[in-house]
Amino acid sequence: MLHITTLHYLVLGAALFLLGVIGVLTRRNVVIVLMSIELILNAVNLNLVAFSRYWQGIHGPTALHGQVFAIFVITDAAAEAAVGLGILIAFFRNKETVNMDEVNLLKW
Amino acid sequence: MNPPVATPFFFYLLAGTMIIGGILVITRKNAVHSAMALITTLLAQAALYLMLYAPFVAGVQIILYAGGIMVLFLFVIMLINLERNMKERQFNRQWLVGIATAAALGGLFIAVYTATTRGKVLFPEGRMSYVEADNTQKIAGLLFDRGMGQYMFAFEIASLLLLVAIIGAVVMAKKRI
Amino acid sequence: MSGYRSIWGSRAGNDHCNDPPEIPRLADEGARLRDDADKKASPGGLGTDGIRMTDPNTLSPLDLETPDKTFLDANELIINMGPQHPATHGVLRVILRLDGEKVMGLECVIGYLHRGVEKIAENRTYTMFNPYVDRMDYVAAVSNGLGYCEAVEKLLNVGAPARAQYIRVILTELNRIASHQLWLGTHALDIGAITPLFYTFRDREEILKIFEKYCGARLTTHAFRIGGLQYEAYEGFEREVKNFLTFFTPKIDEYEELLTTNRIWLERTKGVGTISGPDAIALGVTGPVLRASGVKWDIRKAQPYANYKNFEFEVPTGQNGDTYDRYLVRIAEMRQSCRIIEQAVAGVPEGPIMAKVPKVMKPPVGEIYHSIEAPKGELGYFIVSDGSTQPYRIRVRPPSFVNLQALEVMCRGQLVADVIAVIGTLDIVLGEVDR
Amino acid sequence: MHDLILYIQSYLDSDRTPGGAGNVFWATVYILLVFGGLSVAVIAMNWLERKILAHMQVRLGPMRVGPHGLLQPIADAIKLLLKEDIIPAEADKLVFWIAPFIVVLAAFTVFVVVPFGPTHAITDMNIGILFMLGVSSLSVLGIVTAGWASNSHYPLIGALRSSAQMVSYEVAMGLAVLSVILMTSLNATGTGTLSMIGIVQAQLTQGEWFIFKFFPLGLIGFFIFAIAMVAETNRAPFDLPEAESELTAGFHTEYSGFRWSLFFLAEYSAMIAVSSIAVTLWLGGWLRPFPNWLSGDRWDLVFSLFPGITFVLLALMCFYNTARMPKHPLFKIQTIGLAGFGAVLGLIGLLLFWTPVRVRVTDIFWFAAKVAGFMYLYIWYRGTFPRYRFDQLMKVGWKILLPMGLALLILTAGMGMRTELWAQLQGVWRGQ
Repeated sequence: MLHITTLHYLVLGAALFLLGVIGVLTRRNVVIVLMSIELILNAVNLNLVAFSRYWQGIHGPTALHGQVFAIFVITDAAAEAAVGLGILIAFFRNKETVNMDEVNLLKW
Repeated sequence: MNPPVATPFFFYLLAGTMIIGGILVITRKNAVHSAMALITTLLAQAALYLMLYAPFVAGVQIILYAGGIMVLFLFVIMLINLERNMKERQFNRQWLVGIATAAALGGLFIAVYTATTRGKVLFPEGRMSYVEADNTQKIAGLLFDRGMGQYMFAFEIASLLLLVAIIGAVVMAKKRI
Repeated sequence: MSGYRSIWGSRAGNDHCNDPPEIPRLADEGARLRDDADKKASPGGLGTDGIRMTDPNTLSPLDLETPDKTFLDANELIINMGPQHPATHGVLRVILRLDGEKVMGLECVIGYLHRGVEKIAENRTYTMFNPYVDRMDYVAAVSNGLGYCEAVEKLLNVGAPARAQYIRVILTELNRIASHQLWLGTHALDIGAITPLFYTFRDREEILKIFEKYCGARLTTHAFRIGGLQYEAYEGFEREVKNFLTFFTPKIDEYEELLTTNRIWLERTKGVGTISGPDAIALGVTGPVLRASGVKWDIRKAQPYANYKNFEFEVPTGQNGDTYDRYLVRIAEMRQSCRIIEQAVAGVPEGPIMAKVPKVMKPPVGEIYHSIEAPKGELGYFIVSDGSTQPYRIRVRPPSFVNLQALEVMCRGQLVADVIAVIGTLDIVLGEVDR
Repeated sequence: MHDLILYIQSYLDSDRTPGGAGNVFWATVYILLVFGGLSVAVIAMNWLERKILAHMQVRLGPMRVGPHGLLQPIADAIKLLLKEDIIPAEADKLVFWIAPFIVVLAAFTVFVVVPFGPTHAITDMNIGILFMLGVSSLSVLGIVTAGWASNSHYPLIGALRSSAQMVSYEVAMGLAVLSVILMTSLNATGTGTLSMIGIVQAQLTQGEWFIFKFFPLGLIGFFIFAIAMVAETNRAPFDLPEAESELTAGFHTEYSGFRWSLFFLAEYSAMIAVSSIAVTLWLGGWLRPFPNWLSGDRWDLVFSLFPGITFVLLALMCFYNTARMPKHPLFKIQTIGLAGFGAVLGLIGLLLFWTPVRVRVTDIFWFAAKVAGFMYLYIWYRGTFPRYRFDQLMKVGWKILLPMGLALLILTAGMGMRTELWAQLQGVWRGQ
């Protein structure tokens, strides 16, 4: 039976990261772009937690730094989503669109 | 501690779910469908955290991401009507460049991987056992224990960040300030 | 004086609080005569001008809502409440203009239960029309009958005998209690308290039993006849009414126990749907709604009819004109009704129950406006007689119909949930609104 | 084969949950038992709610289907299953289809960590209470998507109301829960626990239910949770999302038949779920009354007789009502049915007196009895209270419960650390 190693998780994380990057770079809809950013953050988180397991295997069960990092990243994601969606609503109210490439004014 | 059951099977199941979910997120026209796909991805990832002996992170992932952030997303999607948006072009003009960039990034990953793994095993499995029974307590220890709470300061900064985010969100979303 | 103008129906309400008018304004204007009448026959007759007709076709929310308008940018959402809606008490349709949950404006669309009662009257004799009035405010059929019978009696210039008057008062006040009970139950149900409904229905049943024993019908009673009563009070009528009073008085406390000091009830009703006294008068609002705004206007006191001047009772009023005050006023009215019934039962005289009225009624040419204090407000009948056996025109001033126009004033700026509370507190009966 | 039997038997002597012992067979059995028990509980709750509410409202409630309407929930279930499943033409079909399943899944998954006894839980997670709160918060997703997918105004408003309400009350709920977590750390090691079983055991070792801990504080926490959980489950007086008189039926206005019944099932199992959280956190979970004061084998025996006695009393009630049934031949089947039902209950009661069963069931009984108390409260609220308005609801959540929760958290922490704080203060004093 194939053993699941840290590397498996890293590959999965990389794949998700790439998907997120594609989403951010190609989509016009801001909401979906924000979701793609969440995808990227999650890919990073997956890596961090996988590293945390790897680190635990070497340094013992208290070496949970990766998990702590992941929690910080989640906090950050919450803040980012709140502010990002706030900006989105403000933008939508003024321009009546949620398309990324129509955000071309510094002031309105 | 009993050994985990059928780990590869669950890993590939969850990984497949996540990848498919991720693809759906970036390809769906309807933002609500994207959000649903993202929720699926996030929940699958929470399950992967459980497999990685990180139950607390999994719990936080469920309660914060799936129960909090995604509800916020759905809320906003419902507030802004996307009917018109769905009839429009979904991808921007530089989509080809975007995909090329992402492909380049992927190529970079592969290159790094092949360059570093030549002749050695990356991330060998450690000898220590993984304990999840007091995972929460250990994380709490790292965050705010007197002896080894090395992330105390970062924790406080994070709370400050959240405060700023609250104010920012309110300021941004308020109709008339 | 307030800026509101009564747009539906008459401006008779404007006369309240001044000296009791000799002739109500409705009659003064000549009122609307028959709609098939020759224009020359009614010079200055009211057309449809001054009455805002709502064409339901032009007000479809689907038309108003342009497809790419959104919730946020338009800041407005148009919601169609009714005609099939659990809280509109029948087939009332309210088109709400909302900002979030805040009501920016509303429009009532009525007429779904229109049966042309007034037109039917023109093809019926005075006696034949009597049962029809029960079908207007079917919750307070007895009051409707009383108003109609008294109006025709006034036209014929006959008076009901004393015994008939007493029994009429007893039945009408019982009916007032029944109507208020039904209001209380449904109003509480709208606000989310489901239990009072069953309590009030349990107690209303006792009243309906008395009605049933008296005239055979429970709801559309047709209890009175022009000139008196058809039926003598049955054996033990007085005892049963007394029994009802001893049974019912503690029940009012029971209702109050459930609601009056309930925190949620207070929060839901205090300061909700407020209307000031002058506004209420300007809109022609009558009945408990008017009295809750601090205007002491009760036709039983102001222009006593039947034999109400023989009884001692108070006219309960409120101060704030909000939903809670209207609730208190109606509860107090139930107690006052009990008081009136108590006095009436004690003093029912012996004697005939029917005055001498001709078999074929041919009232003299003329017109009459007679109004009574129905449970919901001033119920007026304007009858034009051309000397034949059938009325030339009957116009009803239904309290619900006129009170309903206060809905927008009371709801503007409130929340959707308050609209429900206000519709409930107005105590409308769609049978009466649409006639 | 023999190995299999040994494998199955091996768990019976274990003092851990099947999940903890890693026994797949028993875990499956427990999952089925919990799922089945929950469904039965929802069915019973349906009948009981209608009956109790009816008796509060001077009426009889269901009386036609079966004796005293006992078969009414089954009849309803059959009716709902046979009903046409309507999906509105303009609805988003996929999401409309998925939404009820999300709600049901969220409501049922929670029961994975509910401890019905020291070993009677599917599994005991290290993050038990976090898992419960997290998964139960997922039902918001189902409600929001249900309202959105219906493509209709009332469901949308209902869904927005519902999600705003649930998200707001989760905050107060979480703070109340945190105060209990702090209380669990009052032991020699000074570390608390999130595990549901651990929380109950902390109450056992500390010798009191957390509702009485630091006297008013535990009670206040319980009070906050008890209010928030009613709001969380969208029940009266916080049933705004389904306010019948305002929004017809809220987010499930467009649903019918089987899908509607899934929402119904989810609502009731969510009620049971949050009640079990409250029971576990404040009312000592499976602990019988006075486990420390009235300890000893004799008292254990006395208290373990309660389940049997309860069922026998229920059976006697059935027999009494059988005797009161009308004697008309039309009622013959109903009378026999009621007597049969009573006999079944009586047999269950007698079975519960049998020692091996008695010992295993008594914990579950006390847990269920406490949850049943909460269920009665739910019905009682529904019979008594009018409905809050949306802004008032938000006011209660954010302006009353949230500050109370924060103050409670600080006070609980202070009370837990009072000796250390006092020592520090004295140190500061002496330092001067």
